[in-house]
This record gives sequence, structure tokens and C-alpha cells, in this order.
Amino acid sequence: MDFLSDFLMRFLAQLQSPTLGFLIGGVVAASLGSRLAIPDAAYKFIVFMLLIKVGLTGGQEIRNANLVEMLLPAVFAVAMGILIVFIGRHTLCKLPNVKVEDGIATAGLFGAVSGSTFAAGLTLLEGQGIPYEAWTAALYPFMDIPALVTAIVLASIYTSNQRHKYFSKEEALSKQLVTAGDYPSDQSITAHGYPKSDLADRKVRIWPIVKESLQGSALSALLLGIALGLLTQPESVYESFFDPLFRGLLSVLMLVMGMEAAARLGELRKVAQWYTVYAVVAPLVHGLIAFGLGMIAHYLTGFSLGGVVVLAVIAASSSDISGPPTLRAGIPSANPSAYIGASTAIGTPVAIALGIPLYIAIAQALGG
Amino acid sequence: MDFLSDFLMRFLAQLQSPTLGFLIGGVVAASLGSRLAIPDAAYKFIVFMLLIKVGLTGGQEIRNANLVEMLLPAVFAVAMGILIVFIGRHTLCKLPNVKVEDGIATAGLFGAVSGSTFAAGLTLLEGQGIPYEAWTAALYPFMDIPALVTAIVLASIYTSNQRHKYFSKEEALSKQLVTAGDYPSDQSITAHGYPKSDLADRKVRIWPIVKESLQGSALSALLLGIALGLLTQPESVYESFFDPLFRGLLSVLMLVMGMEAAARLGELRKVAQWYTVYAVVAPLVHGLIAFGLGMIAHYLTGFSLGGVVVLAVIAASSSDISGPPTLRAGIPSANPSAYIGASTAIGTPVAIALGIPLYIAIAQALGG
Amino acid sequence: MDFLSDFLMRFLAQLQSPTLGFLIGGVVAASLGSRLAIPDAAYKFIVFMLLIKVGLTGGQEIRNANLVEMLLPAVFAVAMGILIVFIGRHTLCKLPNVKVEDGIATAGLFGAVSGSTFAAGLTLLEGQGIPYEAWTAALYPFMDIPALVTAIVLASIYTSNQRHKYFSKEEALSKQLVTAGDYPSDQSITAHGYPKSDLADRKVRIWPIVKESLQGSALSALLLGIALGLLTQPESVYESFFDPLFRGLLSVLMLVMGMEAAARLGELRKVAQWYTVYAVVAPLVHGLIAFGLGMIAHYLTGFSLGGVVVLAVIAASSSDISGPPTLRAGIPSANPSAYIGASTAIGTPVAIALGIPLYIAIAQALGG
Amino acid sequence: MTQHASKLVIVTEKVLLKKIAKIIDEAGATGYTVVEAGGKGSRNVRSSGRPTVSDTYSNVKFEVLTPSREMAVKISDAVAAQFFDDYSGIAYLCDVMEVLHAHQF
Amino acid sequence: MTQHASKLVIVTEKVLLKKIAKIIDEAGATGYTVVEAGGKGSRNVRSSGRPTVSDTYSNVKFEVLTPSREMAVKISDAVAAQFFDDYSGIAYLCDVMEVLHAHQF
Amino acid sequence: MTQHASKLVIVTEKVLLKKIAKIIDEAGATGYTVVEAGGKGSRNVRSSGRPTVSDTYSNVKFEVLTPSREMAVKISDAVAAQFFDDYSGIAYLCDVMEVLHAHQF
Ligand SMILES: Nc1ncnc2c1ncn2[C@@H]1O[C@H](COP(=O)(O)O)[C@@H](O)[C@H]1O
Ligand SMILES: Nc1ncnc2c1ncn2[C@@H]1O[C@H](COP(=O)(O)O)[C@@H](O)[C@H]1O
Ligand SMILES: Nc1ncnc2c1ncn2[C@@H]1O[C@H](COP(=O)(O)O)[C@@H](O)[C@H]1O
Ligand code: NA
Ligand code: NA
Ligand code: NA
Repeated sequence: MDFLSDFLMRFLAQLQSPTLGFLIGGVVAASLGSRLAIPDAAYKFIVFMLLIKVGLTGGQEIRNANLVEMLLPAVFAVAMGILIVFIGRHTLCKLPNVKVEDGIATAGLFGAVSGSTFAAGLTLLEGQGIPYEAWTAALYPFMDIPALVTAIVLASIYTSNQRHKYFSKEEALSKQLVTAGDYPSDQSITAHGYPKSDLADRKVRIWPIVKESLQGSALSALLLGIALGLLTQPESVYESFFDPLFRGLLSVLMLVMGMEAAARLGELRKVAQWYTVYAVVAPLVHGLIAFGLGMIAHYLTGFSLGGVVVLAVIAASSSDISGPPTLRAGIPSANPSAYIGASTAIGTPVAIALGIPLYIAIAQALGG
Repeated sequence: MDFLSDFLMRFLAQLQSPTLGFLIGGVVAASLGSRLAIPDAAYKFIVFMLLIKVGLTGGQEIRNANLVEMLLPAVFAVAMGILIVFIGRHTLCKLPNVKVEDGIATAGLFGAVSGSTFAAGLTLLEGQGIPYEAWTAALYPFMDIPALVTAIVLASIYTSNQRHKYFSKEEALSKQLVTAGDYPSDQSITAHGYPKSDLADRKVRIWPIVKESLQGSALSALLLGIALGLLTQPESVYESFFDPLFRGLLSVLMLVMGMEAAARLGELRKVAQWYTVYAVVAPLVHGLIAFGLGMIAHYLTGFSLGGVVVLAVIAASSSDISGPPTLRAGIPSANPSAYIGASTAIGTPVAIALGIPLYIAIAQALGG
Repeated sequence: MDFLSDFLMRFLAQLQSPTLGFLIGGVVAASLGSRLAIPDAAYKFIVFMLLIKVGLTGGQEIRNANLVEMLLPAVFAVAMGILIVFIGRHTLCKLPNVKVEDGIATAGLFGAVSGSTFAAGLTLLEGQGIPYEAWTAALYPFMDIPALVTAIVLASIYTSNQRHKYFSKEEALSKQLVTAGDYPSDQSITAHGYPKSDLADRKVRIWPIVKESLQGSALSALLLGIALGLLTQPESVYESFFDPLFRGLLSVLMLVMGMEAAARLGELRKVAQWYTVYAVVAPLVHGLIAFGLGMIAHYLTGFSLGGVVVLAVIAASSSDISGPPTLRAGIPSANPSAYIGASTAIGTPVAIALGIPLYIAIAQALGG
Repeated sequence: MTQHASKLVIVTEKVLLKKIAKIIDEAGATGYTVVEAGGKGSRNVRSSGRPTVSDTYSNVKFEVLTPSREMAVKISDAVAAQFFDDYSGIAYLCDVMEVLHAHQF
Repeated sequence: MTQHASKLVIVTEKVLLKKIAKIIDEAGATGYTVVEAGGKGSRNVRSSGRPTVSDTYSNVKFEVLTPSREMAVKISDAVAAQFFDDYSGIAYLCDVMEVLHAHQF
Repeated sequence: MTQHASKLVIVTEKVLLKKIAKIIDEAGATGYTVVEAGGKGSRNVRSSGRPTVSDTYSNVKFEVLTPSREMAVKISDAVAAQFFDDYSGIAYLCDVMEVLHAHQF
């Protein structure tokens, strides 16, 4: 009871933080029909600035970090990425009106990581004065890539099974048709129904998916930042530029995320209601599982409580920048309205506005 | 005489302020044919940053402000917005070669408020160390919206009167034509002359105009800033981001305004000369009237002299971002080259480079 | 030997500076196929910010500068701009597989000045604590414009000589053809071979080229900055905005330059190998010659060693923003892939990563 | 197997984007494509206060494939009647030889 | 002297930009032109996570001049077969009266 | 009631924007529409030093409606003669069935 009231107090206080304030402001503004818009170029530049800053911080820190300490959290990050997709595969995908490919893609997106949620988590942690290992930035790809790869592999297995069934039926059918001189009509003007036999027995190659992820703009910026932080002396630009602008740019990004969440809600309404349920519950559950794993590292290797929160936030977050295009290419038959809608309209706001305060509150309860 | 020489001294000194310097630099650069261009995305982002910053300042201040104190200036702001349009209706519109709709729209734009002129006013006030109530930011919509609404209503009344006359004539005429077997030729390829009987007796509804204004990007950003300043604790991002960048971004915006003024001069030349006269005189006159009203508040409720200057600047300014599209939709038959040209090419530079120094000088003469 | 090891030490240390680090990071990222991209609007805005800042610094400094002191460096800058083109005309253009127009245009681009290399030079100088005259910013146009003008004039002389030869041959030929009733077939669908007799005997007018340069976005921004620095009091925005953002924005720009260098390498491969050789050697040679001239000014008028480095950097740099369009218009028959490729893919990285450290090392060896 | 169609092209001011999209929708077209465009015509009215120095593309160009000439003319007439008295704009009709692939046409 | 041609127009999602360019190249077309486009169709699938509030142009429109109808249909069929099951898109063919000037056609 | 027309399309490098606009104006066309375009052809010359990594649309596409084929060919010839030796570019002519609404044509 005490914990709950404590949590509620903290929660209400955090709503007043600029990070959450701008997020909510964006939701409200877009819902009221505001024509406020942050130009696409500004949005992209802000995302670049945030990720390179997080990377620089991490890279500078890794220089002094004990690599062995990083091992366990990294392993847990990989495990979480894979686990989240399997959880989705066996819950969301089994629900009525949820197409299996759509469900897998959604789980993949929730397993992957959002740079902006991540940045929001770090800022809120700092706002509470909770220390954490800055090298946790390096955990991002360890969860992001396995989640996307697992989702694409699972979807591919599912699809080729399906195709197998379909083709055995189809073959029989088409023989009949041809003898009957009947040409399948959907070959004509509509774009559906092209034969894809060449795809039917393709193997999923994993390296291209990993490469695709690493080359994406989000992971590229983060890794570039880590490399520059590790190998060069970026202190002068870090302190005069990337660091002081961080919070402000993050607040603008939160505004965009808020407006976007409101704008995408409509899209989500067109797909099964279960996506909404999943999108509310999943981030919290994923974060709590990761919190638990993080506590193991806390007891075993002294991983800080702040670091545990970061791990939970990464798990709770769902990818917004690099995930969607990778999934779109990897699972083309999945409906992006389902997974992007679930993630952007609900998953991200829930992770930021409920998840982060929750994990911080638990850490404080445990720590103090 | 003393006041005048004092004013001239101050005026020359202020031309050296970066705010005015960049404005003039922009005019000169564009006049010399420079291909310098600030990208559209940067321009929009700068405007957003300035307005949200002004809003945040205002919102934080309103928290501690005495709401009763704000009442009188707000009433005066509304009064000025309406008054400016009526002044225009009975001066500019009566001049030779000025179409009534064009004149009303111009007056509406001069009644409405410019965020950049406003920001320039605050910066120059601060440069002189004159204190003002930060909640004056909240006066913006109180003058902006009534001015636009009044202009659109007046134009609509005028148009429907005109149409009434026109249709009574037309009806008679068209009966003759039809009996003569003569089909009106402008129905063919040219786009003019479509029957608009359905519009002839429309009522002007005010709420859509207000909503249109409030949802525009400029007012949205300002109001969002006020709301966030009022309801959240934005101090951390305000002090590390929005406030320090304010002056610099404003100087870049002034450069754009200057280049734009030079670029639009040509457009203005195509319409009646009287627009030029109006655009020079009106900002100064509007500002002085508002200054007078502000002084009433000064004596009655202790409104600061800095606040009086702000009221005068708001009145002197003419809208550059949200006003034009609102008027274009509300008074479609008015020629935007007339009103945008008058406001951008002359009204804004006059308000910033002459108006603001003048009101500050008066305030200093009265105050010191 | 000592100098060499000293140079190598300094060189390796400088690779860790953020300026060079981001440049190299960009090259690596692009080579690895990263899809990282800085939006065009952000790129343009950054360039504007850097040049206006360099201009402001210079302008503020010129106020207090001894104009006589500036004379000799300015003369040397003009001389270098012209000299570089002549060097190119008599080396690069004589090499096998190098078209004369292409060679002249390339030399012109290497004679012209790059704002970003310039800014990188200033930052690295400051990093080493070497003082320099801030008015050296004003040397930019003194080298840039003469180089472009010289290149265009030389190309024009060459072309009209060529045309003269061609037309005397052609005339004879076309008479034969016409009598034979044979219409030249390349008049038809292919776009080549249009008669250009009206151009054959045109005179090169110099003022339009100078004007074109001055009106370009890069020189406009620089000169505007100088003017504002000279005539207004920009200290408040300079210190709160343009100066603190300088290093950070430069690092982002270096990233773009690095990515661009990698992206253009392919283009360069399509033209003669000699461009590569020229692009590696020329910046270093030009810089050293300019360094020598600068030393003369050092001994004669007390031009600082830092200033000498700046002169060398300006000479070593090759234009990236305003040069290419000016040359494209002035020497339309030259292949832009040759000159832009040589400059962007190799010349600029060499000038920044080898040239600047080299000149600084020499200055330190001479100075200390 | 493939289908003949008309292509209606409307170039007009950017401020009308949403209103024209609505007219097209309501006329029953299966879709439309729109791009930002600059241009010059007899009017060159500019409707926005956005700086010309930064925003050079102030028009939009709509392309609508319609199964019949009638639908195209209907859309064009509605747009012209509502807007072309007061706004810049042009509307013309091209022939599409064949719609090769479409999700709905 | 001038040459008749077909113009193939493909409007589809921006993510496919490079893949479709490759198909066009491989079909032997001499070139293509591509513009950013917005649009509405029967699907309106959005493939990128980029905010809709900032990115309104999420389609691309390809125009390919081909010397023969066959090449256009070949490209269109390849694109439709590979992508139109899963992605938004439309493809149609127009007549070009004459290619007046080209470096290679 | 409506009018037949030719549509001239010119795709070329962005640096030529103003010069080509001038040629079109001087040829007496009533207007033109221009969009930013990317593209690939036989030359692929890039005229600007602007980073390719940030600026992917380095062409412009002009569309000019002309009342007669002659005017279109005149514009096209002038553009090709002045620029197509040195710059990338293509010009072709389409048929416009009807100009439905225009302020001046
Ligand atoms: N002859 C033309 N060819 C192509 N586009 C045109 C033509 N005339 C007008 N336009 C386009 O239509 C818009 C509006 O034309 P207007 O209403 O005449 O100002 C212009 O901005 C151009 O984009
Ligand atoms: N009737 C149409 N006219 C013009 N463009 C269309 C039409 N239908 C679809 N499109 C374009 O093709 C894209 C994909 O259509 P769809 O696959 O039906 O969603 C849309 O976003 C539009 O840009
Ligand atoms: N076959 C084609 N179809 C469509 N556009 C083309 C074609 N060939 C060239 N283009 C366009 O014309 C521009 C210049 O072509 P080129 O001069 O051949 O490099 C290219 O960048 C394309 O945008
Ligand atoms: Na996750
Ligand atoms: Na006003
Ligand atoms: Na040089």
C-alpha cells in the first residue's frame, strides 16, 4: 500500500517533468486538431543528435569500464530480445482476429529498442539522481537485433509452412483449372495472387537482417557515437554541444512522439482490439521481466540499480525508427498498420509514462 | 526636441542590436541579389522554438501572477484587435484603387499579431533592462483572434451585400440571355464566373474562425508553451535549451524576415500605392493607441511600463505566420499579394525597426 | 627525423580531435554502407551557421585591426588563388586522359576556398592554443574569387581557340555534306552537336563571375557575418549562440563531409587516375607555397604564425559549396564528376586530415 | 485484362490540399497522388505567409486516375467552381493507355 | 527524327525506392525519373515508422520512358509480382508522342 | 468548350532551373509547373557540390502546357541547344486531351 501510494506520488510528480510534459502536450495538441508540425528534417536531426550523444556518453564510459561487468547484462539483453518475441508468438498470435505474421511482427517491434524511450529513461533517471553505468547505452543493439532477427525467422518459418500447405492444395487446384481452360482471374488487373514459387522454399539468412539493422540510421548513429567516444577525445564538443542540447532536443522529440501517438490511434482502430491490450500490457511485463534479470546481475556482478532500470526501459520500449523498415522488408506480408500502430500509438506512451516511473519507483523502494 | 534627439540616439543605438542588425542585413543581402537561403525546415523549427519559449516564460509567470491584474490588459488587447480592423475599414478601404475586401483583409492582418515582432520586442526590452510582466505573452491570442474574426465578418457582410445587388441585376440579365439563346461564354474554359448562389446567403460562423486560428501552428505552439509552463516544471529544459537559444534563433529569424521583406516589395508594387502608405503609418499609429490604453492600465492597476510597451508592440505588429492562411480561407476573394505584401514588406520592418525603439523611448522618457 | 616523429605524434593526436574524428567516422560509416543521413536542410543550416560565425568573428576583429597589416596577406591570397589555377593548367591538364577543360575546372576548385576546411583549421589551431588574427576570415574571398575567375577565363580562352579550329574544319565539311544532300544525323533525337556559332566568339566578362561568386550562399553568409560584426554589436548573440554552437556544428559537418567523400569516390573512379594523384598532392603543395608566402608576411609585417597556418589552410582547401555551381555555369563543358569528385572525395579529406596537422606542426616547430 | 482510364491533373495552391482531396474522395475516385510543385501561371497568387525565400514549392499537383472521363470532369468542375475564382489553378485531362496493376480500379 | 515511346508510371511506397530502381535498370530502360509523392489509394499502407505528422510524402512516383510497350509491361509485371501483394502501389502506361531530345534513347 | 494541348516535359539538372524557366517564359507559354526529381539516365552528371548523402533530388522536372506542338518543340529545341551538350537532360512531348479549366490558355 505504501509502495503504491509512493509510486502514485512519484508518478504524478514525473508527469510534470518536461520529458513527460511534452509527450502529453503532444497527445493533447494533436487530439485537439492542432496543425503544429515539427519539420521532418528537424525530427531526423534531433534523433541523430540524441543517439550520437547517448553513444558518445557510452563510448567514453566503456573506455574505463570493466568489460567482464558488461557481459552479464549484455547476455540478458540478448535473452530478453529473443524472449519477448516468443512471448508474443504464444500470446498475441493466438488471439482471435490476429494474423500470425502481424502478431510476430508486433512482438518483434516490442522486442526491439526505441532510442527516444531510452533517452527519456536516462533523463528521468538523472532527474531522480539515480546513478547508472553509462555503458548501458551499448546494450541497445544487444536487445534490438536479436529481437528483429527472431521475429523475421519465426515469421519466415510460419510462412513457408503455410505456403507448403497452400501449394500442395493449389497445385491440385490449378491442374483442374488449366484443364478446364480457366485462367485465374486475379492475374489480370488486380495486383494480388502472383505466383511466388521461387520464394516458397527460400532459407532465411540471418546476416542480411543483422546488417540491415546495423546500417539503419538509428543504430548507425548510436554505434558511431560509441566508436567516437571510445577512440577519440570528443570531450570538447560533447560538453559544449551534444550534452547541453540533449534534454531540450529530447523534449521536442517527446512532443513529436506524443502528436504521432494521437495521429496513429486511428490506424490502430482498424485492426483487432487485441493489439491495444497487448500494447498496454506488454511493455510493462517486458520491463518487469528485464528488471528481474537485471537484479540477478545486480546481486552477481554489482550492476547498479540505475543500470537495472535502464535494462528494464530498453525491454519495455518498442522500436520506432529502425525497427519498422527492417520488419517491413523482412516480413512483407505483415500489416504495418498493426505493428506500427500498436507500438507508436500505445506501446511507446505506456513505456515512457507508466513504465519508466514504475521501474524507477521500484528501484528506489529497493535501493533506499 | 530633447525627446526627439534622445529618440534618434536610441534609435541609432538599437540599429546596432543584433535583432535589428540581422533584419537590415537580410534586407540588404536580398536587395543585392544574394542567393543566401535559410531552409524552410530551419525556418519553421526556429519559429516553433521562439513561440514555445515565449509561451513557457509566460506560463511559468502566470502561475504566480495576479489574474485580476491581467484582466484590463486582456480587455484592451481585444479592443485593439477589433478597433484596428474598423480603422482600416474606414481609412484604407476608402482610398482610390483599394478593393474593399483587400483593404479589410489588410487591416485584419495588421490587427493580428506577429510572433517574431513580439519576440524582437521582448529582446529589445531586455536589452534596455526594462522589466515587464512575462504573462504578457498570453495577450497575443487576445488581440490576434478578434482581429481576424472581425476582418472576416466585415468582409463577409460586405460581400453578401455586394452579391445581393449583383444577383438582383444578374437575374434580370440572365433571363434575357436565355430567351436570346445566348449561353454565357465564361462558363467555358476560363475558370471565372461560376455561379455561387449557394454562398450568397451564407451566415458567417465565428467559432470555425476562432478554431482555425487556435489550431494554426503559431498559436498552437504559443498555447502549448503556456500550458506546459503553467502545468509542468519545465525549468530544466527552459534554462538549458529554450532560453539560451532564444536570442540567437531570433537573430536568424530576423535575417529571414529581412530577406523576405525585400523579396515581397516587388509584389507590393503591383497593387495600389496606398497600401504602402498604410503599411508605414498603421503600425506606428496602432502602437501609439495601444500605448495609450496601456497607460490607463498602468495608472489603474499598476501594469508595468515594460508591459505597456509589449501591448504597443503587439498592436503594431502584423501577423506573418498564422494570419495569412486564416484570411485566405476566410476572405478568399481578397488578393493576398496586397495584404501579405503590405505586412511583410513594410509593416513588419516598420514595426520592428521604428515602432519598438519608439515605444521603448517613450517608456523611458515617461519612466525615468 | 625529430621533426618527422614530432609531426607523426601530433598527427596521431589530432586524429583524436573531434573534428578529424567525425570526418573519419563519416568515411567509415559510409564505406560500411550505413544509411545514416543528415537532412539537407540541417546541412545547409549548419553551413550557414559556421560561415556567419566565422564572419562575425572576423568582422568584430577588423574593427580593431590595422588595415595595413591586412594588405600583404590579402595580396598573397589573391596571388595564391591565381597561381594555383596556373599550376593546374600546366600540370594536371597536360596529363594523359585529362581533358583540358576538366583539368582547368579542377584547378579552379582547388584554388577556391572551402568554408568547412577553413572552420576545421581554426578549430584545430585553437585546440593547440596557437593564436591567429581573426580577420583572416576576410582572406577567404580574396583567394576564392580570383581562383574561380582565372579558371573560367583560362577555360574560355582554351575553348574559343578550340572552336576556332573546329569551325574552320567544320565549315568545309558541312559544305560538302549539304551538297551531298545529307542532313547531319545528330541533329535529330540525340542532344549533341547543336551549332553554337553565337557562342564561338563571345568575350569572357569577369564581373558576372565575381558577382555570381559573391551572391552565392557561402560567400554571402561570410560577408554578411563580416558586415554585421563590423557594423553592429553582435556580442550578445555571438557569445550565447554562434560561438558555443560552432564546434559542435562543425563536428556534424565533418561527418557529412566524410560520408560524402566516401560516396563520391566511386564517381572519381570513372575519370582518369591522374585526378587522384593531383587531389592528393595539390592540397599539400598549395598549402606549403602559401605557408612560404605567409612567412614573408610574418617577417615583414608581423603576421602571426597562426595566421600563416590559416593562409596555408585556405590555399590547401578546395571549394565544396559555392565553387561547383559557379564553375558549372562558367565552364559548362567540363565534367563535374571529375572536379567535384577530386575535390570532395580526396582533396578535402587530405587538406583537413594531412594538411592542417602538417602546417600546425611546422608552425610549432618554427615558433617554439 | 488491363483497363483504359483518364488522368485528371490539377495544379493549384498548397493551401487547398485537404479541400481538394476531399472533393476527389467524395467523387468516388479510387485514389489520388499528389506532389509538391512550383510554378508560374497568369495569377501567381501566393496564399501563405511562409517566406518565399525559403519555400519555393507553393503549389500542389494532383493526379487522379478515373475510370471515366465523366468522373474527371465532375471533379474538375467542382474544384474550379469552388476555388478557381479566388485561387490559382489549372486542370487538364490526359489519356492513360492502360492501368496495368492496381489494388482497386 | 523524333521517337514515339511509352511512359510507365509506378506509384508505390518509399521503402521500395532502391529495389524498383534496380528492376528498371535490369530491364534495360535507359533511365528513370522519380519524385516524392503523397497519395491515397485502397490500401494506404505505411511502411515507415517516421512520424506522419512530419512526413507527409511517403510514396514515390517513378516515370520510365521505354521504347516499347513490352519493356514497360515487363517492368510493371516484375514490380507487381514482387511487391504489390504486400505493398501499396499502382502502375499505368501513358503514351509519349515524341521524345524530342535525349542523350540516349 | 475545352481545348486540346501539348504537354512538354523536360527533366534536367537543378542548376538550370531559372534559365529554363526564362526560356519557357520567353517562348510565350502561359505558365509552367516544376517539381524536384531524382533520376538516372545515361549521363548522371551532378552539377552541385551539395552532398549526395543529403540531397537525393538533384533534378527538376518541368511540365509546360502549350497550345501547339510548335511552341513545345521551340522550347525544347532552345533548351537542348543551349544545355544538352553539357548538362544531363531529356525532353518529350505528351498529348493533353483537354484543358478543362485555366485562368488563361
Ligand atoms: N501553361 C501551363 N503549363 C503548365 N502549368 C501551368 C500552366 N499554366 C499554369 N500552370 C500551373 O498552374 C498554376 C496556377 O496557374 P494560374 O492560376 O494561371 O496562376 C501555376 O502556378 C502553374 O503551376
Ligand atoms: N485512382 C488513383 N489515381 C491516382 N493515384 C492513385 C490512384 N489509386 C492509387 N493511387 C496511388 O497509388 C498509391 C497506392 O495505392 P493503393 O495500393 O491502392 O493504396 C496511392 O497512395 C496513390 O498515390
Ligand atoms: N528513359 C528515361 N525515362 C525517364 N526519365 C529519364 C529517362 N532517361 C533519362 N531520364 C531523366 O533525364 C535525366 C537526364 O538524363 P541523362 O541526360 O540521360 O543523364 C535523368 O536523370 C532522368 O531523370
Ligand atoms: Na524492447
Ligand atoms: Na497587430
Ligand atoms: Na584553395
